[in-house]
Amino acid sequence: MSQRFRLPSGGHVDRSKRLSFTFDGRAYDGHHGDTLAAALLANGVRLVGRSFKYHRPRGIFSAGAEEPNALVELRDGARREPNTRATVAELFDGLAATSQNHRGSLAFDWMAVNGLLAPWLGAGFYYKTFMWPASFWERVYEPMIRKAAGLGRASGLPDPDHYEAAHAHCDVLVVGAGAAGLAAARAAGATGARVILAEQDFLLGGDLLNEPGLEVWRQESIAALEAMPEVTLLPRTTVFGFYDQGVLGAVERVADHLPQPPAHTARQRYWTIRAKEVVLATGAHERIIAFPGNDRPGVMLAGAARTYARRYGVRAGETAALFATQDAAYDAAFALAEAGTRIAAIIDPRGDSAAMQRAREAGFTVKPGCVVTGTVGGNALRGVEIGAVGSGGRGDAVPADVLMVSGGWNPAVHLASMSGSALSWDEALLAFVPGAASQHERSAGACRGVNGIGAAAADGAAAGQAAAVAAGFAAAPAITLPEAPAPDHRPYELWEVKGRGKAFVDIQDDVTANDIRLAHREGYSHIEHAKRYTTHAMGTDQGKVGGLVGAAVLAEAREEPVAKVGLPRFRPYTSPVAWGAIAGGEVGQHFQPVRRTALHGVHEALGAVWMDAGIWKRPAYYPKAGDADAWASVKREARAVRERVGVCDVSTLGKIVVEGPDAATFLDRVYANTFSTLQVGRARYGLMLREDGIVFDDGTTTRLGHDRFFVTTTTAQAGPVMQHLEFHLASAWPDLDVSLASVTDQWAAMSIAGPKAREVVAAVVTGLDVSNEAFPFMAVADCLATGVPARLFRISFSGELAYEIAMPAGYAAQVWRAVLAAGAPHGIEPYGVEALGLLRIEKGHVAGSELNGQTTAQDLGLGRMLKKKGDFIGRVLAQRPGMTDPSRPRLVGLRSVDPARQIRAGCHLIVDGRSQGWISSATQSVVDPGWIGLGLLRDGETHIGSVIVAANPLMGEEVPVKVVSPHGYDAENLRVRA
Amino acid sequence: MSAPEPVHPLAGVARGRHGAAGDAPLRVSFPARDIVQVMVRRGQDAALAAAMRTAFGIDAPGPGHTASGSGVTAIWIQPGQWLLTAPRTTEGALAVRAAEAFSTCAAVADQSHGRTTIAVSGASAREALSRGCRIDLHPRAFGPGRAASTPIAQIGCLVHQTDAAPSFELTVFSTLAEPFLHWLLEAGAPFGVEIA
Amino acid sequence: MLRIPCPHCGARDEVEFIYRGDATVTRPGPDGDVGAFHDYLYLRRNPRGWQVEWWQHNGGCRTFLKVLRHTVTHEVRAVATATETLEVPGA
Amino acid sequence: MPGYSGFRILTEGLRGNSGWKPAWRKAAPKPSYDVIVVGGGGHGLATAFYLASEHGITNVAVLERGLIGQGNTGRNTTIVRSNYMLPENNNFYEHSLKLWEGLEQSLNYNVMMSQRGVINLFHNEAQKNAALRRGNSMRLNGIDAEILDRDGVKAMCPIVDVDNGRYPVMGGLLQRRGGTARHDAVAWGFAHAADARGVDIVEHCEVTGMIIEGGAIQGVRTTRGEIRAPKVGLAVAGSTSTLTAMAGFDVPIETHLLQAFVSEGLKPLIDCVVTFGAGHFYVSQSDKGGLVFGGGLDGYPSYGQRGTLPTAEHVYSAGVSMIPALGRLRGLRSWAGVMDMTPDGSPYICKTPVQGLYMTAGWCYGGFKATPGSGWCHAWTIAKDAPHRLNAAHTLDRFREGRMLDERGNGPFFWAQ
Ligand SMILES: Cc1cc2nc3c(=O)[nH]c(=O)nc-3n(C[C@H](O)[C@H](O)[C@H](O)COP(=O)(O)OP(=O)(O)OC[C@H]3O[C@@H](n4cnc5c(N)ncnc54)[C@H](O)[C@@H]3O)c2cc1C
Ligand SMILES: NC(=O)c1ccc[n+]([C@@H]2O[C@H](COP(=O)([O-])OP(=O)(O)OC[C@H]3O[C@@H](n4cnc5c(N)ncnc54)[C@H](O)[C@@H]3O)[C@@H](O)[C@H]2O)c1
Ligand SMILES: Cc1cc2nc3c(=O)[nH]c(=O)nc-3n(C[C@H](O)[C@H](O)[C@H](O)COP(=O)(O)O)c2cc1C
Ligand SMILES: [Zn+2]
Repeated sequence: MSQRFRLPSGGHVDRSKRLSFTFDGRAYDGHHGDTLAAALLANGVRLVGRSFKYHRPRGIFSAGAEEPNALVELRDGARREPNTRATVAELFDGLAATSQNHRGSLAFDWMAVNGLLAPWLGAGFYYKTFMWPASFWERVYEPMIRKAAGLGRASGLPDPDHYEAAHAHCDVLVVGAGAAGLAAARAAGATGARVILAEQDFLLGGDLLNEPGLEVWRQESIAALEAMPEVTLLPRTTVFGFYDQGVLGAVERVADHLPQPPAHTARQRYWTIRAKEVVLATGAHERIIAFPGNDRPGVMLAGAARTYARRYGVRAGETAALFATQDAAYDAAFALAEAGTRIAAIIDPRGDSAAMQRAREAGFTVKPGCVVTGTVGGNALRGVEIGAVGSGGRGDAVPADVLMVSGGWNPAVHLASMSGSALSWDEALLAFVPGAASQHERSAGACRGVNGIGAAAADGAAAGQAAAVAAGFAAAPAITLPEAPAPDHRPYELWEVKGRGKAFVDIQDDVTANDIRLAHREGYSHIEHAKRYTTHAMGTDQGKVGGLVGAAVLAEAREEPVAKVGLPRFRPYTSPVAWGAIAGGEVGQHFQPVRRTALHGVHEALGAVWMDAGIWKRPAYYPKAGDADAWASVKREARAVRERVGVCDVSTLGKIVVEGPDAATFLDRVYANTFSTLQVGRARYGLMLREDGIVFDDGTTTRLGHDRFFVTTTTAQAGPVMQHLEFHLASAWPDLDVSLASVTDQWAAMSIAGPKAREVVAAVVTGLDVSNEAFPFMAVADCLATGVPARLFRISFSGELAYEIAMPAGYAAQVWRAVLAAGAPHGIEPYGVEALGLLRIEKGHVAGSELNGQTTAQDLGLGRMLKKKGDFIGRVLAQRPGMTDPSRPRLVGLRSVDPARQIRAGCHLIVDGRSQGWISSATQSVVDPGWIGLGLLRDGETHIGSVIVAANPLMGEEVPVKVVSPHGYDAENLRVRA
Repeated sequence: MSAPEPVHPLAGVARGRHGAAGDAPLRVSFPARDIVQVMVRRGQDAALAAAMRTAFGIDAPGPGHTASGSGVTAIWIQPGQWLLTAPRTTEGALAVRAAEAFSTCAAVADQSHGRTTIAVSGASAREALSRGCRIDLHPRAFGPGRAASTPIAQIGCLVHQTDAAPSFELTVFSTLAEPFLHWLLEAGAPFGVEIA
Repeated sequence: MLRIPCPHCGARDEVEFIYRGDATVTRPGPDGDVGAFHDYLYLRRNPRGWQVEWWQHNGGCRTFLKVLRHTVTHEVRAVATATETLEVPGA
Repeated sequence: MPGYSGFRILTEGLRGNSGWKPAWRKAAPKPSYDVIVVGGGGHGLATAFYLASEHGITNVAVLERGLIGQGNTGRNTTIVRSNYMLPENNNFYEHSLKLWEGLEQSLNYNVMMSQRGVINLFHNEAQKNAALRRGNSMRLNGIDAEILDRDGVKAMCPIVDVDNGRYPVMGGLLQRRGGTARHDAVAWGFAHAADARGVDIVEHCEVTGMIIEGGAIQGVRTTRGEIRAPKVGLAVAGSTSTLTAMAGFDVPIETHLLQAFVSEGLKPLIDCVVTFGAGHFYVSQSDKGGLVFGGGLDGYPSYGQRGTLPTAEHVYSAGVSMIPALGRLRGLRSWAGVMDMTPDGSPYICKTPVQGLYMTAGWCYGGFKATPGSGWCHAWTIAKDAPHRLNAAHTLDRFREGRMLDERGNGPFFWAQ
């Protein structure tokens, strides 16, 4: 189809570049520089969508980000993007768009019957009905409502594109690159300040793009800015929010104007901008007037029609009428007339004005003292009904296929409001303007009610310079400013033309003036209540074109001034923001970094099955050919430890060097047991409480020297323990001379456990006598392992004779290989976290699932560790009655009576039909085959020996278990001391 | 017995070109470093400063700064704490030197294996870093001889600018070096990355 | 977004810091009883207005700082090191 | 006032909807009442409703400093469930859920309670064990709960990526009776029903002081004058500390901010409520079509009702990690509320050190679901001057006694869970 409505010349489109696109499957052409909306209009496409509730036909309403109607599904497949505003979507070759929210076709949407039911579907109707019968709500009404909800369809497929974050700092951020913004950026840039100019449009210029006479100044300004090394221009970048301390968020649409992002290019870039000073130059949004039929395709904002003519070289229709309340809108009529559209009538409630006279001189029919009382047509506008102001009745119809409406201009105060500024009412403009700034910010140009390009530019230049000066720069010579007369923007106060038929205040969500009045009648009279009751201003445009009109209708109903009624609170986002952009690169596999021990590659080569431990990856187990299942692997590994020897990577444990003259004193205060008595070269198990007396962490601590300790923490608590220590040093005991160094990454460590551990260690380690006499349980010493400086610990978690060797991480692989080689004759096996868990449960050692932030030392049978003398964290509050209550659940061992029946962590322990505890850890035993576990059970000791039930109703399991001592395996610790 | 060479945490990374083609790629390398953390004892600031001057010829740098002397660079990391870094020699050598120099005035912890340094250089370095680095690296705010710790892509990173090219040395926890490098490759992909 | 001026590192984004409670409560000494520890650990003024708070610059220099911050406007008016004192305006 | 019904909708529709009356009267405060409830959020209004409907106490005022329902009630992610682990909480929330189930009828107002199911995903063995412990606790207390494996999650919410993320999904704990309700309607519905029983709902009336004599409450000072009552109940959420300070005591509460977000309207996409287990993110779809979602706290005390970017970044990236199809959808609006966080994450419904002063507070980020239950128990406690069995453990004194109700084991305020 030809571009029937395209002008032969003019505007900012490149007619030499033809782009083809489809809308609802039909092929059309447009040009480089078009938005989808401009190209659709150029092809005479008027009907582009359906409204939310009544499914009324809708056309293109605006030429910018404020668009409430022309929402389409852009692209297809996994790249489908619902609710895309055709008015900002840049045309590219091959673009495919689909209309949304209709059943049947766009032209014949049978959901439009909702419109007939409108008397019963008014604001909030659902709150007052659908209650009977009660069960119908869930089964009938609610599914019905939910099915009807929403606008566009999500693809449901993973987004194939990627996004990136960017961080910026500047002296002056200028938002908006209209006359005011360009001038502000130039004036600020001239001082040498670092300036960022962000503009949501793909062209800089704002309203200048509609002023061919000022094109020279626009280009000169852009060239000047491009020549300034400290100025960054960010077109296609929407500043979406103004946050605390001068931080603003923005999204740059890097590749949305391309069929798909080129290789290595993000689709969008999410900017966090920290600005010393901000100049808001965001312009103004033209507003609607509520009159019956004000939503019919063909009705559009006057400024939009002007923009289509001047910027895109597109006539919005053959015959136009203008309905305006101020002079500034008249330029639309002139622009369309220049473009060859017939001006059927200018309808203006005012008596006379300068613009009216010019219009008459130009030969237009002007209807002063008149308003539009209705529109004629079906899916497209055919005529406009005109009546005298206040006459109420239906007037004469004038044929027109486009009705340009302008109820005045609302300064785009969104960002100013978000920054914390109160808004103030401008009685001349009948609109809210920014009040006193609350952050380092100023508004300039149309967004603070300074209208006319010349005036806006001058205002912007002043603001830009003031901002730079406030940021510490010396003022620079003035920049040249464009000269242009300012049309009068002060409107006649007309918010609504009352009459028969729906007059919309929110055309996306189908909120009518009557809905607002109904809300008021029912007591939802505050603007925030009315908003929520009617959904006014809650659509994707957030009330940009009709928000104030709804407020004015409410004001009239309340018999109060609009200024008093106010607007609903402004919030991020000024325009909807792609989810992926804010998510950035930290998604999917990269949601959080993967932390790897130095032995990661070694485990991988061994075929480890991984498990997550916080952000660490740890080997769960190492499957081998012949293992029937995972349990077989785990048991094989555990059996190797019990019977021979195994090696396990324990590098993830937190390691902290505590050093200084007060190190021992400090450890005595942060641990529940004593460390000052520990000998150099010895390790001790330690228990750390929180201040509330609950167990926080455990681990072994070694005294390396009189003033030097090596503390280990559990993997999960490494970070929190470090912070806990730092906090108490800073806040409670600043007098202690202690330094803390995290050496978690410096040292890799492996545990070598099993009856043959000594042989293996002896073969790997030099410079140390590892006999039981010379190197007993809990001994620690430096040594060489495969020639590498290392440290050997005689400690055991498994309950077997065991050592830990720690070595600088870069040597871990070679030591590991040496250990495997030395262990080969003994049948050594690497074992993973699962086998580690099995071994410690058999042995009755507590771990994370018992140290779960709810248990006390007594609960875990560790009450004896609490020292009797001296202050330590948790000492006092551990004595509260609820903490020492003898009936608290206590640690017990559990054994499935039928060895074949599985018990699981998370089962409850049932005594006399009531839950008296739960299973915290469960596994299969290798020393005495069958399912075993640890649990916390009320009056645990008294139940030892009895059989109770482990209940797992979620999985339909009830398993008899015998309560046993948690320390069944080698209770005398003979093996670890062997 | 002389110790064999340790395995570098990024040993497995493919060298050569990553990301887009282009003539101003980000140049990335993994210099082997000895790194030692020095923590002053209470009231020993003057003694430490003197020891640093005597042993290393360095005037202990203040917050945000680094200073070099005789092949060793001191980077301020916390009040009373510095990292000493030097090209790698033999295992533990720098730590031993430091322990001797500061025996009475500071605690010393060898971090040569615990920290991994990634050097980044090139005209696009600042822009690439801004894809995750939240601090201002503009010449007016940062520069050669400056250093700052800041999280990048959820990973703690010590950013140290070494020259005006600009070149940076990024020091991260060794166990997180690999995901950090992944981030850097993504950030640099639009410019191209050349790993030496 | 909060930007907290660390006395050592300069102004940094809030992500580099961890909030760690009201800095005006102090841990009772060795003689503190359950009541004293209860009040220290649990009771909070929780003012709507200025508050002196602990923040750790854990992503930067790791020090614990006292920060005078307004809980409605989020303005940060003063930052001090752990051993310095900060007064709440009008308190 | 005639009630709401389909018939009335029909007849009013024919009459141009001109006969509707305010859903509640704009009452002016009287000099005294039997009970004053401070705070016109869901909890305060529910307290008043149950005082009237359960205890026959109708000479009641609800004093609200602004508009009813504009506090947390009007800004939450509307998730309703009773999937708790500790029996004290379990029983209370289940009672609340049962009240939800009949709320439309009790209030003659459709709060659009939608029992579409709530799934809490888990991603590793430890989380699974915790889910089992919790779910079994529910089942043993007679509350519905199901454990889903990966396929079960996929079947219930196919759009969740169970396989490919950094933390693949292992399964989920499902409560089918959980779901969502329309937040504003909850406030309006309770107001409507309380008003119909004679309660005065007084908006734009801020309590600025407490009148206490001899350790007993006598009334409150407000921006609209002194109002007397022998019993005063506080239901002011994040403002609790401010009110208790007026009464002369501090409470274990820190006020923190929590953000929420809504996407553009979409055709039905997510049919239940899903919570990510590997990061802070939860989402459901509103009846209007927007995806309503949120995450964790911003991490510092605030009364500001506005959040910050880094938290949003986490929420969005957790969202895309759980549901990669979200990437191309758009966030429409973000906001925040101020919550009364407690040291153990559990609430207070209790008497206070001042005779005749009661409170329901400390709801953290989970009090919307508690709205009817909290009002019911608070009303009971006020009417009888003693707690009901269901809220007997939810006292201010539990920390003195060391009887914390810490579901997650994070410890005091950490920070702030
Ligand atoms: C973002 C967000 C998401 C949440 N998501 C969920 C969720 O999914 N599920 C869930 O169960 N819970 C959720 N919650 C928590 C839930 O919203 C609250 O716990 C609950 O709504 C609190 O209700 P309320 O009536 O106690 O408080 P509010 O609704 O806040 O009411 C308190 C009222 O007290 C008034 N007030 C305060 N001071 C005074 C005074 N001096 N005089 C008079 N009036 C005063 C306030 O103006 C306010 O209206 C969420 C909260 C937030 C902020
Ligand atoms: N008759 C009209 O159509 C009309 C309407 C309003 C203003 N004006 C005229 O415009 C001139 C005023 O110039 P001005 O510079 O103040 O306004 P402007 O409208 O020319 O420029 C504002 C610019 O800010 C951009 N912007 C808005 N919000 C943004 C955001 N959040 N992020 C990024 N960019 C954003 C817009 O895309 C636009 O380019 C005057 O001539 C005034 O009379 C004309
Ligand atoms: C469940 C829920 C759904 C919401 N849906 C929308 C929506 O579709 N459109 C919208 O503009 N705002 C929506 N909001 C947000 C409100 O507009 C508003 O931001 C929120 O109630 C907080 O109030 P405030 O922004 O006035 O402080 C929703 C809020 C909630 C709690
Ligand atoms: Zn710092």
